[in-house]
Amino acid sequence: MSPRPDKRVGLDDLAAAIPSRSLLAIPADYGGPAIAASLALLRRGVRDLRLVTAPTSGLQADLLIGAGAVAEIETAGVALGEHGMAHRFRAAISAGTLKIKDATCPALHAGFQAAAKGVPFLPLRGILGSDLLRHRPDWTVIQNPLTEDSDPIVLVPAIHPDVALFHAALADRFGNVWVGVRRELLTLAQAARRTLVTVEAIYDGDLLADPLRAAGTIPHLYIEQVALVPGGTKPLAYDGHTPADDAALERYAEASRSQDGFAALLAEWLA
Amino acid sequence: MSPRPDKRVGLDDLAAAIPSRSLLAIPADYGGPAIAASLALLRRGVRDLRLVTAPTSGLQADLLIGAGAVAEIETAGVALGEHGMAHRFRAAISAGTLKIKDATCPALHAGFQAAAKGVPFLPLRGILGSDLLRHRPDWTVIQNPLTEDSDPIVLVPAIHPDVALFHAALADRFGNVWVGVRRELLTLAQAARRTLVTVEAIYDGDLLADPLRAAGTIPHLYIEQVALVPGGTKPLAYDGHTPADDAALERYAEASRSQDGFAALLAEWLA
Amino acid sequence: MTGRFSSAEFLAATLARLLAGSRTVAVGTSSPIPAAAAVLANLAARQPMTVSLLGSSRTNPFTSGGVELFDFAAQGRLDSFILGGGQIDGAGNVNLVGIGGYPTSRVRFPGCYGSAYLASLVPNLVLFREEHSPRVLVPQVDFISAAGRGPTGTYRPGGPSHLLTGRALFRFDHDRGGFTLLSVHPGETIDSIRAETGFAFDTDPSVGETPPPDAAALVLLRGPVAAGLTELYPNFVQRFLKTV
Amino acid sequence: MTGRFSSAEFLAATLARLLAGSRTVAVGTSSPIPAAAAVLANLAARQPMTVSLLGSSRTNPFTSGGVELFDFAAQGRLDSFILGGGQIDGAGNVNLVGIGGYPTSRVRFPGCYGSAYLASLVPNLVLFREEHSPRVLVPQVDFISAAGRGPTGTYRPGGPSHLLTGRALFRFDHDRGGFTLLSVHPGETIDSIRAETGFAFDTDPSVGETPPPDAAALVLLRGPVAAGLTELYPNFVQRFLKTV
Repeated sequence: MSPRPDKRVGLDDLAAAIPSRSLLAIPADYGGPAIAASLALLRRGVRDLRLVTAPTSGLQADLLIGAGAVAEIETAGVALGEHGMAHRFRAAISAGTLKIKDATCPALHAGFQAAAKGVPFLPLRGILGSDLLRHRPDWTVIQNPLTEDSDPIVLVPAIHPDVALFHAALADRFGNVWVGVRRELLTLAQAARRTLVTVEAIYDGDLLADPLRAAGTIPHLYIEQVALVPGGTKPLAYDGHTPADDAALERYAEASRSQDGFAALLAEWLA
Repeated sequence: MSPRPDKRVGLDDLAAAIPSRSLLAIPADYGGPAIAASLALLRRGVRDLRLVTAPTSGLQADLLIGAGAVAEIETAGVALGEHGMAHRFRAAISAGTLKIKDATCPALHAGFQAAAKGVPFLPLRGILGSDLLRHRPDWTVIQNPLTEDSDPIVLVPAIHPDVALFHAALADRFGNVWVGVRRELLTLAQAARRTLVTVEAIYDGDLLADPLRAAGTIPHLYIEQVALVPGGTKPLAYDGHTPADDAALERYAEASRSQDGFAALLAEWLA
Repeated sequence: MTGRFSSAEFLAATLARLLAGSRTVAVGTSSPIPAAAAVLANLAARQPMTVSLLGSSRTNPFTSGGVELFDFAAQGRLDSFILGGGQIDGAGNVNLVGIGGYPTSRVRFPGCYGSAYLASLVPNLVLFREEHSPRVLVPQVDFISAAGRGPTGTYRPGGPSHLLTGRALFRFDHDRGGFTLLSVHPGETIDSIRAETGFAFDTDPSVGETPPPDAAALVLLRGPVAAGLTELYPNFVQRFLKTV
Repeated sequence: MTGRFSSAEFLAATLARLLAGSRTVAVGTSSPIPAAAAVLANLAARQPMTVSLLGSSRTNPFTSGGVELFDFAAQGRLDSFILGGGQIDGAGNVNLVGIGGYPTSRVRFPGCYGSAYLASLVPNLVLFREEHSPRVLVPQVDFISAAGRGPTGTYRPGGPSHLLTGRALFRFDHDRGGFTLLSVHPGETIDSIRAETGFAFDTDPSVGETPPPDAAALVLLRGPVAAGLTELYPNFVQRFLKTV
């Protein structure tokens, strides 16, 4: 039998595998954000990341932006949910130090799906009339070639992240990763050139061998590394595993109103 | 709480819900073909079906065609697997009594996905150079609008079946249907106006409430009826539930070489 | 609007009435009052209704990941969506991006989320913003995230149906491309609404007072709705619903 | 080709050698010898290899339904695919649709399956047909299901690499758009191949005899390969692999 490599690594090794300047795809704050890995990335001094969110972010993007590690972001939205605005994101945009490519959720999904399907673009309904189109020259409006009637439609180009990074419930040592109904993570893994995952637990066996688990599993084909990091989304919640640390999130929301407050809190979190 | 209708019906009621002339989507023979429901359809004398296969068929299409219930088929292939050619399919095409729209597997998947995504078409790589394009005026080749280089690409129009019919492992009474990794069935259900499913067993509970099962479940939103039909794919196999009845399949392969042989066997199967 | 019920309860109950008759309702993230309204509408519905709260694991019927809600909407299967806005103008345009220049907005909002897409596709798009002031309800938004009306000759089965604020309820007229005042909340008048609204609007001849939540709605809001929202909005439930 | 091993074993072992070095291999339905070859290649590989047998639940790493293999191929992630054909011509075109007219073919084949797509996208597309006769290997196919070469100026990272039949092994030359005879199976000669081939082909200067399966391959074929194929091809395993 051809050898099946063991894809488990430590958290620092995983963080070391994400170069500066990567086009880095991350999930929404509610969909498995790899916060521990993001802090590890900051510890090793990553710079000039180009973030693309699937399809939004919150604490994770704000942290990386506040730390000065992000040159550019493509996103449908960044906010802290119940804890309000993402101040470092907002400040960096207003200051012009963060390049923003505003998007809308389904366009990001379409971009990742186009990459996953190996096609150069996907068409998308809606959006016509939005100012997004004026600022996204890469989104192309064509007349629907399949009808004689007037029917302009938006084409969204494929998004090929250099790296996708997220947190999931389970992985086996072969790199199969169980994400359940969070299938946007599967699409991300298919779209990205390389995919790195932190997980709550290692499954002792082959996730693809169990039909019940296989249905929610990203095949190892798309996964380069997995690191065991229980609580890897803290202080954010991870459904069924980690409750939100509301005190820490509230403290972040307050401290990050200023760059100094943010820097002090970040130093604490990185220690 | 808003009422949650019980979507369970009997097999005959399910068959009665598929009108003649429907554009009827069916899965591959290995992906949950509803053979018992197909026989029930024939018993009630359905006519002029337009079949579309997701993406191929075998015994199921051959049966319906041999019985004279099919006017037209769109498919990437019809054959009986280890049991050889599908004779009624072949004879009907050679005789000109069955209209054929030849396709290729990914184009059918793309057509269903386009419908599921609510877009008029999806682009698809490959196919250029195939004679399929000469016979599919509905497949449109355009220059990729996102590049200056020569890059013709095929656009496949959305396929909106009137009805999708298939067999699955489990359903609950709300109409949630567990299909595991056979996600082409989920796409079919999303693409079709109405979806009817036969199942091996009824799950006592809500499939969406269990994260492990939810990952492989078609939400009730897309399902109109479910009928409990254990062994509903017989004589075809249903993985983990029903082994193939090779003797019956071999007999079918032999008998169906002639229309008379087919008719005699069908009468037996319908009795 | 104090005393027997909170402002959040009043608004959630009013929004819930605008969702009546929907088969499917979805609510975005960071939207506690709309989420409460959707769960309430579902509990009160006599026809089958399905509610999806974005970001929720429990109140979410979708199993194909984040894209499914949007695909579902484009198929015409999503009847209602509740959309907030940093600015809303008299043409039904919504701004979720920022004020003062682009991209380096003076005041930056979170971003468009699904609005640019859903606003064209969802037949019953309910706009909701608690703050009702000339700062929010402007003559013209600085950035059109979601357009009230699309360019002519485009596929557009959806669009705004109503606008609910902390002071009043408006209907959106697609043909005219503008709002009509339907009712004012307790303590407000047509004149007070006009003074606090930065855009021109029509007034319905039968304009009256927005009715308060009935007792049944309050019981549901404080019991099962509160319980259902605790996953996503624990702080909101604690602070704004008079949980029992 | 009789005696120590069956023809099916010989062909499976030969095909398996053409898959060596692939990271990912897929095989379509109704393809027992290619399936045996892929499983054998995987068992013999020294680098990680993943095999997908279409229609199989067990030998199949995909979890997104039938579309995933095709998406995977379009991404450039699928290295090898084995494709059969009702007719194959000297330009590498494959016909899986029918002979004599279209659509009312005199002899109708099953259909194109994924061939029209995969043939353009898979770098190592191995054509396989056991019957080697002028009836199958024709000057020009009646219907091009899968094109040997595409129109110029098209995106086409893949195409045929080899053609294996029951009599010989050919290499496909993309620039020239034709086949070159690499080796003849035991009992055949260049002349006997020429007599049974309906299209013109070049002959490699070092043309020799196709080597037989080695002992290790036969052990694998009759043990774990046979076991692995029983799900999809129980009859084939019983009849054509000398299972132990």
